[in-house]
Amino acid sequence: GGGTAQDRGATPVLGGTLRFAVHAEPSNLDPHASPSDVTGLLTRPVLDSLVAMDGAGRIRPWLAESWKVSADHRTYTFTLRDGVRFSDGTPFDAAAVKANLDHVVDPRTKSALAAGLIPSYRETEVVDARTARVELSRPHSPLLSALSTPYLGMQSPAALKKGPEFLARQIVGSGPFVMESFVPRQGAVYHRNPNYAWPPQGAAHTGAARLERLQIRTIPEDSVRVGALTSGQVDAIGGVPPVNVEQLRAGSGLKVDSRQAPGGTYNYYPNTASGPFTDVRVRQAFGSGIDFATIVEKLYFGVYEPSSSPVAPGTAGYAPDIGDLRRYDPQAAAALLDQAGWTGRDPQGYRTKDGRRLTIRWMFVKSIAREQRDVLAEQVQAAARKLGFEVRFLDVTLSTYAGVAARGDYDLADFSWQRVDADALRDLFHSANVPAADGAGSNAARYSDPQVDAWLDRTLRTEDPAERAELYADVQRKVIQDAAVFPVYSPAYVLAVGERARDIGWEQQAYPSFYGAWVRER
Amino acid sequence: MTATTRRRLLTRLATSLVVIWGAITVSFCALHLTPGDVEDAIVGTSIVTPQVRAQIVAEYGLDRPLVAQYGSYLGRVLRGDLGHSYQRHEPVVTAIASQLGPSLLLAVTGMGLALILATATALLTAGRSRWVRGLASGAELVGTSVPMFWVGILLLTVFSFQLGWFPAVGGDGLTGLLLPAVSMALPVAALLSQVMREGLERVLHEPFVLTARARGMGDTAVRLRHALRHALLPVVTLAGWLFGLMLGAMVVIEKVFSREGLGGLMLDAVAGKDLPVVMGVVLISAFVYVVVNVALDLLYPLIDPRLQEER
Amino acid sequence: MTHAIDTPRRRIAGAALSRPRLGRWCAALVLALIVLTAIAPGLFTSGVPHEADPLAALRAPSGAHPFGTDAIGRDVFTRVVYGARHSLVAAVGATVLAVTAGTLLGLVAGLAGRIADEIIMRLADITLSLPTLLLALLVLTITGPGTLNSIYAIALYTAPGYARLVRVQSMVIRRSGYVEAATALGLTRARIVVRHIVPNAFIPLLVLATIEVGTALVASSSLSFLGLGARPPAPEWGAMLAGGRDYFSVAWWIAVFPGAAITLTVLSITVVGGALQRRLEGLDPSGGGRNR
Amino acid sequence: MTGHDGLASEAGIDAADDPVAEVKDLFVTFRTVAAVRGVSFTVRRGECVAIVGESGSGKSVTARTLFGLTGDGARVDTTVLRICGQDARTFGERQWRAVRARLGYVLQDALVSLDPLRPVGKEIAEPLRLHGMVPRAQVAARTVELLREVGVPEPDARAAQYPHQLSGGLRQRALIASAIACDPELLVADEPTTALDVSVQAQILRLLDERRRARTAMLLICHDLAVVARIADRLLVMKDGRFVEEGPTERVLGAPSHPYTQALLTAIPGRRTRGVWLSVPPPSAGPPAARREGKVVLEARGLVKRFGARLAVDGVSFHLREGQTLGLVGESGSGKTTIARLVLGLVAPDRGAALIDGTSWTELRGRRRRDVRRHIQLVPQDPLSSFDPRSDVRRILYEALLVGGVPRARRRDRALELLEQVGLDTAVLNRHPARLSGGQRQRVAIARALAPGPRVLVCDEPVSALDVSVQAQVLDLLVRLQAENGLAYLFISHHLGVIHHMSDHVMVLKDGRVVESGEVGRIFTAPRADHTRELLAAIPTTHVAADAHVLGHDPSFTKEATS
Ligand SMILES: Nc1ncnc2c1ncn2[C@@H]1O[C@H](COP(=O)(O)OP(=O)(O)OP(=O)(O)O)[C@@H](O)[C@H]1O
Ligand SMILES: Nc1ncnc2c1ncn2[C@@H]1O[C@H](COP(=O)(O)OP(=O)(O)OP(=O)(O)O)[C@@H](O)[C@H]1O
Ligand SMILES: [Mg+2]
Ligand SMILES: [Mg+2]
Repeated sequence: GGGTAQDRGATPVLGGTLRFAVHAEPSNLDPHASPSDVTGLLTRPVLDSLVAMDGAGRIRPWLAESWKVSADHRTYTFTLRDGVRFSDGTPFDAAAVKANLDHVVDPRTKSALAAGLIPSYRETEVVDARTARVELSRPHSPLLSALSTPYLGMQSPAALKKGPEFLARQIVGSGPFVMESFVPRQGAVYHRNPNYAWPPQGAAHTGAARLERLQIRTIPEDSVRVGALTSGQVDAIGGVPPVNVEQLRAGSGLKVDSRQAPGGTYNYYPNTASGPFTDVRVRQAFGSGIDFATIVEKLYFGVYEPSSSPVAPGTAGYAPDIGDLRRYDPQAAAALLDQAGWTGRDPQGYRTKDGRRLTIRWMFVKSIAREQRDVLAEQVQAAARKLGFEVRFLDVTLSTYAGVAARGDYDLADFSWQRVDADALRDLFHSANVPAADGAGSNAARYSDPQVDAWLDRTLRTEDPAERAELYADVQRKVIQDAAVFPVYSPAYVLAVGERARDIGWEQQAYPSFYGAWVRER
Repeated sequence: MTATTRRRLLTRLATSLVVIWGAITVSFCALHLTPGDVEDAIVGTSIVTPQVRAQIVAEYGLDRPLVAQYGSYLGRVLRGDLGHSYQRHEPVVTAIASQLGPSLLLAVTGMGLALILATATALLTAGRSRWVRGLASGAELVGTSVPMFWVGILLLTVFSFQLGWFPAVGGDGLTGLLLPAVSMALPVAALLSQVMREGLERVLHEPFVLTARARGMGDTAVRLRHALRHALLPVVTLAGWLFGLMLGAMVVIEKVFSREGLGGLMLDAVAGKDLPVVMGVVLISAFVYVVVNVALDLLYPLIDPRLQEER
Repeated sequence: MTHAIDTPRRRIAGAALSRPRLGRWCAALVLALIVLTAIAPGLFTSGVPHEADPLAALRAPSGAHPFGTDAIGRDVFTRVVYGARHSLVAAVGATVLAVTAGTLLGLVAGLAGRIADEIIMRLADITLSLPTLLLALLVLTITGPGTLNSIYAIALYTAPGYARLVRVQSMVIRRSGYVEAATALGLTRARIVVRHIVPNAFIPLLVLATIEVGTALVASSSLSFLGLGARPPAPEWGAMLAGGRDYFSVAWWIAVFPGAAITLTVLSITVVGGALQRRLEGLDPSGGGRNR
Repeated sequence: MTGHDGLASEAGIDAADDPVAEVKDLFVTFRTVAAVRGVSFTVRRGECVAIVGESGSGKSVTARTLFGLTGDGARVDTTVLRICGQDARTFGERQWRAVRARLGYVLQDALVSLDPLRPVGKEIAEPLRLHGMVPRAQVAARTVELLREVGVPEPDARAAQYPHQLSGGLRQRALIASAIACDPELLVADEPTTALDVSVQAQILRLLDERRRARTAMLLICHDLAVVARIADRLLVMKDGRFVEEGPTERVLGAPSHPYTQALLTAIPGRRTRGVWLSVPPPSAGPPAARREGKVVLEARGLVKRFGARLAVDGVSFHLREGQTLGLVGESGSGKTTIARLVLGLVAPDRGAALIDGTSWTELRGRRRRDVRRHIQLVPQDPLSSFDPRSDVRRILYEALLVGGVPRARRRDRALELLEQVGLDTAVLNRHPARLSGGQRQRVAIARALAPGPRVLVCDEPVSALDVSVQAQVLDLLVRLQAENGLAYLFISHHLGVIHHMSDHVMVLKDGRVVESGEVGRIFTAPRADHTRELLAAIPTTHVAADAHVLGHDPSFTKEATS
């Protein structure tokens, strides 16, 4: 990824320690297994991937020098780079690729995220040391972009053998840094991998990382994290709470930089299969009757942008032109509700229809609400009230979520679905992904539309970026028109950097990259 | 140690075992009555394939009947194995061990601070003029009414964010420990000093104090040599309560100050329904509680000989 | 006898006796106001606690918004005022629940003989041997977060205390001189229980309960602070405080005023409780009741 | 005579000595209370001055003033206050401490005057250390020596023990030991014997007397004339903060000039006072009416009661007739109260039976049992604790009347009658027992006992908490009531004087067993059991001569001192 705008030209210094603070940490460090996307941040310094995705969303060689895709889109043959070694000395070869991918899909890994990226993976065939052939059960064009993420990063087979216990605390890869230790609730410590010479093609610099050491501390409490930066206890922090951005920008010698995460934005998904939201007019009313844009603007001080599409602008396949499909228009909304027959009003001022109150049951997990999504929710609740909706929060906890989701026993769900490209749309709106009895499935809107399904299926069978973009655009238009999703905002990773830290770059995943970073000793 | 003391101690230990066992059982039942399956908790909001789900169930033996799970848990506990965390991918013992240190440090520092503060205030204000005592008890009143987390936030903001006197995140040495310890100590100190002064003042009116002074003993000497010990008695009796308070405070304070420790561990575990960890913490705390009490039982007669025969 | 009734806050309240009369009156007044607020918040503010105005977010205290506004432009003053009900209901509810349960258990333990006594007291030991907050967390994992549930949680771990108190009380009183005197006089057992044992056991309990409402209040607000008590958008003080904490560096008022409200309430409850104690029990709470 | 002559002559010689303590026109005021109102006195070396007077008269305050420990909020002014020859009026804390080193103070509440958390040895050693009386090394030795001096058996063992492990008598001695540790020029003993029963009392007095012989000036404070009569050279009779009379002991006792002193003297019950009123002025002209003995109302048949290992009552039998008083005497723990509770049917005997009007408690159940209760009522030792802290006098009496079956309508009148009967103002009806004086409380208790119209009153130490004068009134009241309503009394006391004054028959208890019983005159003139003799020997009376003799060879004392 490219460096940030911070004082270009200043010549990088080698050595030194960078102290970085993050808002969250994974309970399990193994990106193949861990459910939390923050794992990517902590493991990227250690892990290289087969391919990389550049700023423009183009796939570039990395550990794989080149690759060929079979005509039926089901076989990918990778030619691997030579001379790559994991930090524990194990050479990187086709066997390693096989070991990694097999490890991802092995049920014993209990992969919560990575395996979802390669659903159709069948097996990897080791043609020779430098050639690995990946077989898919059905076409899956997003494979390459998936492979570019750290969740499918290449770990040392030796380490993989040591089992989940070990991997949960220690990751061994071929990356620019070597992980010294990871202590839960404290963070991770890395040191430079002196032999590193295989950055992704087009990286800002080659060779070993500039930092001698890298410290990533976990400081969950926003205020404390910010305080740590301002009081110089750390050199840079991630997950800067928007409320502090202004203050930090003003702060002497501090820089704030942010990057929108690709993939699905943070959206509300109405349950189109049951409850009041089965009526499209009610959905549209909800979408246009609430001024999401303003709410987001105010709440996030313009740091997170209100979004108009279920996928983020940064994502390959994002349709820029659908902005005006949903416009804030309370009158129209009211009219729609009247048409839909929600004409009555009860003493509390909520709309009713033959005696029943217009109540929306929201499957909201407060315990994991980040970025003040609970506050946001409160405000949407307040706005909806004006419109005549009663929004009730279901007391859903981490442990009850899956059940509720599977039963479809809700009217509204909310989450952000981060993937590297617009293929996120397939997870979100393909009828095949409607949550099943076992709770699997990310189509929380329970949206089922043959045309959309058709478009999405076709995306899997074409590598042509242009064509795929077109298909994705159609999908986005359709789901917005059907109000099968209420886009809220596109999460951005906000970075605040102090005096010492220089050239902290960006991953395509909108995480800071420390490969090029360096520190200026005072 | 007299026979009576020994007998009391034994019965005490016996009850303690019951208590601990009860603690385990209660929490075990409690957590298994929770709506939602454990595997759901382990999976959380992420989407996993049925195979993975099955794998989880099998690995943690969640398909076995509760009784069986309970039995094997008890068995392992007896062997000192508290099981394996669902969320944290490490043995509970390790998890707790890694968090115990910081928490203890915090608790001990806070406690020490509180005691020093309290003793000083009590000794200085006891039996003084109406004004002094009014002032002191007023301060104590406020001290005990202020919610601990609020104090924490205020201190943190003022002293480390605004003034930058203290680091925002602890961990590194005493400076990082001070603010949390203080916010923990203030309410406790307020209470203790109240209790101690009350004790002191009662003692200072006892005839034996008058006697001592009639012997020509100075005020300070009387306070230190006679009164203080009496004043400490009620403090000892409060120890059990203090212990509870400390653990409670720990959760809150550790959250406010983003400190690592048992509190955070507990919160995460409960939120994530990380059964083994929760039980581990329950067990540990119940155990410590018992130890504390037994220790007190032994301490009592040493401090107050009158209790050697009675009780 | 008093030692059995001792809770930390009671001791503090006890000190209230040494406080100037004026202070006690002020406290009573403040408490009365707060209670009134809880009953009829409308009297103190025309605002609506949930009404959000995104355009007026994070306004500093001013004429229009005496306590400023919060992240989504709700009037903090209004929310604090309406919060009184949430917070007090939780605290009082928990206490009442605990006292009722505790009294029943305590009476049984105290009067119904050895085995019942043993069982109940062991159970009390068990509950008390779990650190209070942990116990609350357990309950809240079973029931899920929420005001009502936090009430249960608090009640669960305060009840044993009351049970013990009532138990000791009833035992002490049963052996007391005046009960023996009443027996010697030839009063019926029923009358002795109703006229002598119950009132004497109950009054201290009542006083204690009043005082302990303060503790319950702190507890419940702590739970909401941890996100386990009242849920948003309920204007519960602890919850507001928790929400305001993230904005503290830019908008101190969001967190400061609810905190102040908690403190003030607990404080006045304690002082008033102390005064009550003197009124009803006559003897000083330190137990040094040597009336010559 | 000889013994007492000795005392007197010593006193005579010392009269020349310069005063150790000298007070003139001492006034002490606590905010509103004027505790001491202009007293003057001097105490000389080897002289024993005693202040007597009823409770609250200002004795202790006077004493504390000599130590500069009058108490917070006390205003002291006096024209002369000389301690050990120095003018103490201008003393600062430091000087006071210095002078206290030369004084010894035995506090009123002896039993709580030793720090319960420290071994008595430490307490006694404290003054030694403080004032560096003896080199550090010898402190321990000296401590033991002191304990021996005050007649504590196996002193070295005792030194290591804690106050609660010592009997009242031993504690009192330990206290005295610590008071005399730095052998003080003035020893002040405030009620040194009040808490103790007669035999121990005698030993303590003996001890003090020895100090006096050792030429220590002594200020003795007591509310019991009889006690001080034994060793005091001069008496100061105090009332409401003033000395109403002072002079050499035998003069004051022999020919009291002030009516109050006379009242005090006549108020002391004993042989002489049988059949006469104690209180001055007497409740009615003429002597108490004679009593007719009627049929047996209360009978005990071989009562046995054990508590755990201890036999509290062991085969006690007696019977009690209408209009008769049975005195029950015995030292503490001898089983008196237990017997009371047995005959009141409050505890069931292990063996034997208590019968009211010939029916045994054991046969009675439920409401019949309650009906019988009306006929036997209790006058407790400590009335206050026998009142529900929440009831006022009205409620107390109404409840009792309810038992007596008095209809609601008439209760008020009856209550007022009762109050009048026990000589209480009707205003008391709305008062709270806690706000009443000891005497008044005891009267309320009696009124309550009378309310159900009983035939038997069980009086368990009804007066031992009261001052002589108040005691006199209460005793007179009981006598009068008996004459009027022909009540029968089971009268419990450890004070033989009182027993002698009240009883027709006496039962002497020891360890739950009856050692002797019989007609009162016989018991007191010709005791058969040794225990009875010991008890009698220890009785303090105002007959100075007799006492000096008794004190000379006090069997119990010599026994323990030499052990
Ligand atoms: N510290 C004090 N503060 C206020 N009043 C006091 C204090 N000490 C004594 N008094 C009052 O002074 C009066 C005399 O008290 P004092 O103790 O001298 O009586 P006393 O003669 O010793 O009685 P007793 O025989 O019961 O000891 C009493 O009315 C008492 O209430
Ligand atoms: N309820 C009880 N439980 C155990 N022991 C008791 C009980 N009541 C009395 N005793 C014991 O029985 C013995 C007699 O007690 P009791 O009270 O009758 O003596 P007493 O003559 O009244 O003494 P005092 O003169 O001090 O009142 C004492 O040793 C006492 O310890
Ligand atoms: Mg006195
Ligand atoms: Mg008795």
